[in-house]
Amino acid sequence: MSITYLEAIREAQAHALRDDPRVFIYGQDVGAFGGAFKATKNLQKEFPGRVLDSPISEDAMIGLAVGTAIEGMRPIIEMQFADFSTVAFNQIVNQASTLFWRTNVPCPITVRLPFGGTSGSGPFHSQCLEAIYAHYPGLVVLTPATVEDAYSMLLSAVAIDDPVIFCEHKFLYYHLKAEKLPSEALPIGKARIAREGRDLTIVTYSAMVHEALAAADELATEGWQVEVVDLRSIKPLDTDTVVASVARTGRLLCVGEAWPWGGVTAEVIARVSAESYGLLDAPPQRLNAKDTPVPYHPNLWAAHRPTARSVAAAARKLIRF
Amino acid sequence: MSITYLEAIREAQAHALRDDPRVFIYGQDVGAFGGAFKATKNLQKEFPGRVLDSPISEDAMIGLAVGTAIEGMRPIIEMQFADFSTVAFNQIVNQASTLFWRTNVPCPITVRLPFGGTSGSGPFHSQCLEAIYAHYPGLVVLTPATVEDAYSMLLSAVAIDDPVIFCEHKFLYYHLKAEKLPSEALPIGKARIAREGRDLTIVTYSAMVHEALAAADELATEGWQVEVVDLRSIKPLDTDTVVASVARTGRLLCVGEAWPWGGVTAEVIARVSAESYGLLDAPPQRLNAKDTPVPYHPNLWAAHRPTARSVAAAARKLIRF
Amino acid sequence: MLQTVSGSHAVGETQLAAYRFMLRARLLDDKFAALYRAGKIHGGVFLGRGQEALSAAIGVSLNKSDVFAPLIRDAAGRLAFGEPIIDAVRTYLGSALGPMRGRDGNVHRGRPLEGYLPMISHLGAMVSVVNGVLFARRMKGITGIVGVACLGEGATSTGAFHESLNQAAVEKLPLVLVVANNQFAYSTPTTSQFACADLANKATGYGVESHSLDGTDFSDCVETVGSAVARARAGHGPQLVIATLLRLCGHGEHDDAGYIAPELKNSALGRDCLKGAEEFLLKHKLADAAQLAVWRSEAIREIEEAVAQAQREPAPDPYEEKWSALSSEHLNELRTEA
Amino acid sequence: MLQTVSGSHAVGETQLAAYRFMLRARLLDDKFAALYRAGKIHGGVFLGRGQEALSAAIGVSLNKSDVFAPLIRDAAGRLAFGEPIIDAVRTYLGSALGPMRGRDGNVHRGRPLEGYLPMISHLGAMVSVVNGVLFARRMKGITGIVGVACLGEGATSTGAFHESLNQAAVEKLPLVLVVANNQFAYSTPTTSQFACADLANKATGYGVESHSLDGTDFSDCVETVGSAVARARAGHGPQLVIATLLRLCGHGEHDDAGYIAPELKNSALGRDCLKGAEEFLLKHKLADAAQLAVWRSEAIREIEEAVAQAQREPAPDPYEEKWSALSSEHLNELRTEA
Ligand SMILES: Cc1ncc(C[n+]2csc(CCOP(=O)(O)OP(=O)(O)O)c2C)c(N)n1
Ligand SMILES: Cc1ncc(C[n+]2csc(CCOP(=O)(O)OP(=O)(O)O)c2C)c(N)n1
Ligand SMILES: [Mg+2]
Ligand SMILES: [Mg+2]
Repeated sequence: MSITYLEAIREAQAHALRDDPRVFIYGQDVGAFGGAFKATKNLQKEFPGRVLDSPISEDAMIGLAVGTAIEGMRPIIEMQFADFSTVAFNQIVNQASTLFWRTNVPCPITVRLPFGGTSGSGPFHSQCLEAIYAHYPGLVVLTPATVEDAYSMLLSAVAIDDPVIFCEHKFLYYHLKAEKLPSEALPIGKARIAREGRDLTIVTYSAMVHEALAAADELATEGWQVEVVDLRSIKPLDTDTVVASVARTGRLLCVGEAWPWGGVTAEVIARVSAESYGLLDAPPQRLNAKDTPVPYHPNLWAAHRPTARSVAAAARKLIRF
Repeated sequence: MSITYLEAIREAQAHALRDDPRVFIYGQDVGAFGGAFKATKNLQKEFPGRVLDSPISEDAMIGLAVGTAIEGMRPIIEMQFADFSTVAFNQIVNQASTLFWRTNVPCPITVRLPFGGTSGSGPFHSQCLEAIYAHYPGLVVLTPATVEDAYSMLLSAVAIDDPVIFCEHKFLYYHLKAEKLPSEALPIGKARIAREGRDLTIVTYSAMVHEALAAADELATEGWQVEVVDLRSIKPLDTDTVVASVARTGRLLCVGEAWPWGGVTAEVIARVSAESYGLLDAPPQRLNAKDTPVPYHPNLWAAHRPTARSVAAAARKLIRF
Repeated sequence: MLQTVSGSHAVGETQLAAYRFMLRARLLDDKFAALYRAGKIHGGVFLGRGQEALSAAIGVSLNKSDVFAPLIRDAAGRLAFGEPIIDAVRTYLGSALGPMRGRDGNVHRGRPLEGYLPMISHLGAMVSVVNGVLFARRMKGITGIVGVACLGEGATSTGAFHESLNQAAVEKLPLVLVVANNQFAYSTPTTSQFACADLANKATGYGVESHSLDGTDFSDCVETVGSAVARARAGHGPQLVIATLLRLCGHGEHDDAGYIAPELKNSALGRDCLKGAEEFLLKHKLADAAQLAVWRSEAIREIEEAVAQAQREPAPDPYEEKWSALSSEHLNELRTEA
Repeated sequence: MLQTVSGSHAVGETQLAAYRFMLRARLLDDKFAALYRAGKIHGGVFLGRGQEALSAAIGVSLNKSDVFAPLIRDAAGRLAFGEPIIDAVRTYLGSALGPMRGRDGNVHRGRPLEGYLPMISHLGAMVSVVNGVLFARRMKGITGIVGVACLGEGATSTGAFHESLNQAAVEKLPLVLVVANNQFAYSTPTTSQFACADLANKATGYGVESHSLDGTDFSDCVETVGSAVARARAGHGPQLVIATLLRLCGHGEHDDAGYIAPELKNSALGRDCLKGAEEFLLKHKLADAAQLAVWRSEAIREIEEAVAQAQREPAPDPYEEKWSALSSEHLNELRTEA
């Protein structure tokens, strides 16, 4: 058997629906159709009355989820694309994220955001919004990079008593495969050493983990051992694991697919600089997408986001600093 | 004569309306009433047909502004509070900010966001959203800290051919006064040395400039000379001025009123760490608001945001590092 | 908590209850206004003067097991739904013992687990939350309940109003959406807010039932709101209630409402529903003047006691405050900075 | 650019023009579908099959000085509004010479300065932009113009639809909002989208005029859209047009539309408007079969030429690309990283 990242997401939802009667799924076309990406395929049939189509009303979708959470339910909301969550922005950042703090009533909702660039998807079906949500207090923001994490972290997301922004990368949906689903997982909030090395630490997350790993392969042929840290969760962010890695390597490159101003790479560098300043043998660097919308044409797209090649180039430069 | 920060904003709008027939103002209660904060007081009378009340439809307000910009107008949109711009989020970040890049047609709209905390305003009338907007490509984000800048930067905002998020701090509205309006100003994108010093650089913006200056006063009595850099514009961000200051002082503290994850302070530290690593004699530090919504009660509010006192404490610690 | 009076009670009883909540709300609002002028309140004060009949009518038509999402002018409905006066006072004064613990204030209060939803400021945003509570209860097999969301006419211009009313209609939820058309949204008159002849015309466009009422007319409020709530409860889906009235105060206490023309204030719309309610009770011999006076002084005493108590209570202490927004404590990032 | 035919032309002429745009749109869509299957197109392909009569009717009722914000199923209207075939082809193929220069693709194309607005994906978001263009023109004293925004019935559930239609009504803008109710929003049937008996019922709730038409009926499309546009042009404010029809293809070419029941496809709703248009022309002797065949082969040749040309054209070059999103070049931050 072999299972894709997308299937893992479907399986995690099936698992959650099976195990917990409080779980339900609400989103556009998630019912009989099984979702735009088929992440809820057959779930409506398997769990009648618990997988429901919504109107094209992202604001009301999140509002409804919050109401059900107040009643003790654990809704999973599928945004058709992360980009459309901008329409639900107010309900996410002002209603869901503040509920517990204001009222002491938990708000266990999971918002699934199919996000990130794929070839030919263009400016409105490719966005990386993790930093936007992480800036707000009261939200947990998860960015699984592997099939195993897609599965186990989605199960964790549903179990968490707070609103979780679950960023599932569309680029990984079909191509990433695993032999089987995991029965154990790192806890939420723990980063993972995706590859060990001693010459440089690349800190990254989601699809960029695979670009970083490919870059590490390339650099290995040149004799460099690159350590790759997969953050897994960007809020909370596992500073300890990052700092420990930097302590070993002395060099830090942060890679993100999001836009360059602010975001995960800035946050990681700010933390490392503040906490482990003396450990660095070279200035910490970062590599992000370019500061424009995500282009449609594959040529432009490939140049807009970091790739194994540009990651390797940046890493090489930093190693030689 | 003495003029407040708020009056400067009114005057800048009057000036823009007077000088440029393409300028108009659209927003809730901006007409006969003169706006919730009176930032458009008497403007409707002075400029008939060019200062218009909108329905409570933030999304459509920005959409309309973009349409008028396509036709060559230069709208100023007043959000009643920055917090309500979350409802217009999609139109700001997906429509306005992408227009030029997609079509080569400029989108010269100015979105005025009365923002930031004031005592008793609570979680939904106090937010600092500058980092959210700065993360998106295609937007200019301005954060004037003085009466003079409120005036001249708003004039610049209207003149800029791109969408400008103009963050005007409500805390400064009434209390900050100047003798007269400036006839000259630093260009947009240039930071300002608000106070010179040699022992530590505090980089900050908007209302926090005044907390930093007060902290600098306090530290001066202890014999420390603190330099305060007022960013003025957070996108573009004047890295050069910051780096030059850090080169002089060797120590960097970034202060922001926004939430701690990501944001201006992380961006500044990431840039400084990458570009002027060798110049730092101590790890760069930052001070932000706490990672919760902005509290209502003054006791909580005063502890939530950085103040002269907490800035001074952080600066003291860093100087002694 | 005070007992709420359900629509099934005898008519006189409902009106009497509604009146007493109106009276208490008016006096409570007056007290908040006085505290505001005395500089004792942090931030704004928002009153429901002139809207008490409508608001109380909502409260008395609900049961404890119903859902209520009031807005800024609903002191009367809140009391009628069961909110103790002390909750309101504590929230306005920021007491650490209030339901919002000083974290949020003034009209931003509620107790979600009791079906009493605390508003966020963003207009229209609470309606879909009410939908969610109703939706969850239906999933759990709970029937016979109703959820009321209150809005001003200005809030009908929000996308949130539209999405949530449509959502309720599609799901056929027992939502009663009450729109208080008080002629102004802050300073903005209805002509700058919408162009339909009557807001009730919106109902067919959503496939929901509508009810119109005169918000200055006490018994119309009680009856029409009562029957809208009863229709929703009986399974007829969302009900849109449009009340016509005038706000008899500023948008907040900082606002002198100079934009409201005197003619409008002096028109039928400007009638004080509280006076109307008193006339109703007297006319129908449900109470006499002496009784009204007793109720009034009782209410004043209650309010003064609550204020005195809340003023003695501790303000929130930033050192005691758990500075975290997550319920999952292990996921909070509490690294200290600088 | 092709000349658009205004509503004032003789009836037969308008229908003839509309038909030819429909035909060209259908054939262009077919070509895009073929290119998609051949793997020559990046990303999705979205067709207007079955909706050409409605879309062409819009295009032919507009003048060059009008405003048009089409959506994903409006190839016909775009052509009729004056879009050269090569613009469509270049955008789908990502040519550097197309109006979007490979930055955006497929249906996301337009030329704002020509009143032809390029859609963003977020449904409903274009309507208020049309309002803005109309608003600005009114400020400049330009009259007699109209702006059309197209939506599917699914998009009526968005807050943006509501805010913008209300905004147009308040400002009494010459907006024609055309809703193509093709029974599905992706896979979602109308029963999960709205609960009103008829979308046209929404009009009174906004205070706008409404028009209903059978989107499978060629002449109904031309006439009803024409008169809605004429009403707006004459100053009667926003017009809501509700067209009933069926999408005769998948949501995109990746979708087999298995969720559309065969009975529905075989019902009157499933009639092909292009066939209907041909029957109309033949019946009214506006053209004969030979003429139709000529037009078809002419259109095919034009399309093939455009495709061949665009395929020869340079793809966008990332090294030539100015990686900046601001028009104010001096404000761009182009610091190189790492
Ligand atoms: C989305 C949003 N935009 C703007 C505001 C600012 N605001 C608060 S109350 C108000 C007027 C509301 O008018 P209406 O809905 O008629 O209620 P009323 O105050 O008349 O009871 C406005 C504009 C807000 N709270 N939410
Ligand atoms: C705000 C928003 N939410 C979701 C989507 C994803 N989406 C694209 S098309 C579509 C269905 C649209 O249906 P309808 O409006 O009926 O138009 P049709 O495709 O039938 O022509 C959806 C849900 C979107 N584009 N925008
Ligand atoms: Mg009102
Ligand atoms: Mg449709």
